[in-house]
Amino acid sequence: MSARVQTAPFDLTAELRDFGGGAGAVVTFTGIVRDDTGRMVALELEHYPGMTEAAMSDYGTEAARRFDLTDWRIVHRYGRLAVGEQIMFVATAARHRRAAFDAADYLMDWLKSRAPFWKREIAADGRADWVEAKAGDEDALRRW
Amino acid sequence: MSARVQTAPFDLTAELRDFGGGAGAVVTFTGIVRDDTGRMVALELEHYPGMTEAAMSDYGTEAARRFDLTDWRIVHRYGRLAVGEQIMFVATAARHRRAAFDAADYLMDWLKSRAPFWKREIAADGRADWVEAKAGDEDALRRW
Amino acid sequence: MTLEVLYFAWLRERIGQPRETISTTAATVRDLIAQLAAMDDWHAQAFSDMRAVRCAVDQKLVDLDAPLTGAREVAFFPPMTGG
Amino acid sequence: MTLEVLYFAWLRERIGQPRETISTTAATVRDLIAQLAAMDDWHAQAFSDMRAVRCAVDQKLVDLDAPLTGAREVAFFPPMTGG
Repeated sequence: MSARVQTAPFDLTAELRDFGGGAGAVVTFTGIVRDDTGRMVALELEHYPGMTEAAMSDYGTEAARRFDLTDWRIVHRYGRLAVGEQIMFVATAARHRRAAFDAADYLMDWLKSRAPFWKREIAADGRADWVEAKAGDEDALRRW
Repeated sequence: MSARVQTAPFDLTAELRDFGGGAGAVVTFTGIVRDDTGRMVALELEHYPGMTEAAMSDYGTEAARRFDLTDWRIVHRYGRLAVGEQIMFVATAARHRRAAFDAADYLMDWLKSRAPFWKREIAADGRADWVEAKAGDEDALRRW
Repeated sequence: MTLEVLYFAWLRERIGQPRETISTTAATVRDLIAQLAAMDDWHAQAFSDMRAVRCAVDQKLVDLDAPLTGAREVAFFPPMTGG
Repeated sequence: MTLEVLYFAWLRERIGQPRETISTTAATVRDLIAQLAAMDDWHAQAFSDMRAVRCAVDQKLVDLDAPLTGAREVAFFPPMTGG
């Protein structure tokens, strides 16, 4: 049960070693930097040191309570991340698969619009544009 | 885009190397042998060679079409698997996380009640009992 | 026609073998089951509760009323419990 | 009271610095914003569209009407875009 913020890449096998706490079902979500425009070369992520870890930890604890998780983990990177690199990772473990799926889905919705990260798209010519939040991100929270 | 049946364990990092096809979102599900009774030491899985691979491949292809996946993978083990060992693995990749989550969830529902596997619980004293299908497994398919 | 008939899980155990070759004039899966169940006590017992029996014809899941036209391989097994 | 005020993302860029120490008698976040926006054009511009501003007091997300009683650190930033 842990939340981490880091610049380094992560490795799924290493993250899932000793993960689960006797669960029958483990769900992971990995976010990867995607270029939708054909011009982007990287994302640059800024975060709020101190608050980031606390917020991710709060959402993890709440998901564990709500979905009766046996384990959970959140890893979120910051700094410059090239197209194709991993951005973040959520893992949830529960006795039954429905709870593990729902908890990962729930955590993603919360992280998307409540964890203090901000993304800038870096184009090949060096131009940098802040990514705007989507209206749908906020709506997604109302599902829970 | 592949489905495999095997006795050997699998490694998530290796499975996800070169996986995704440019997706932004990758979801995995890993099923692990769980002992609910306190007496079980292993599961023994039997399958229908030939049909198993074809059925898993059909469900993967249907999920790809339905959820616009950029990649998918199914790995299912058979033979004797001790408590704590991995049983199976599903990975889905899509541009958006909702599609990746839904596709993994869909594939699990189909595999649970339509892939030709049968499980036996092996107790410490050597006794072996066939696991009965749950009514809920069949109901789950009606969600889609 | 001649069919390869396969059994899995507890159907295989009750019948005592994983496969057998059957000569039949059965038009549907249900007809074939009637013929098999009449062969001996083991077969009769394996097919005694049809709610617990699933069938695949040439490796595709089918209903018990499915025709056997052109079939080569028919498999019987309990509800699946993978995943 | 004296507050550490932090800025992130484009609010930081518009204001031109990541943090500053502010003496204030503001009772709520909204009062503090009014004081900051009156400081100069950069601050005024950063706070010109309040729909685009989010706030955390002592690292907890709060509404703009939240009180500042006992607060030490107040952060302003645009809607978050993690994940």
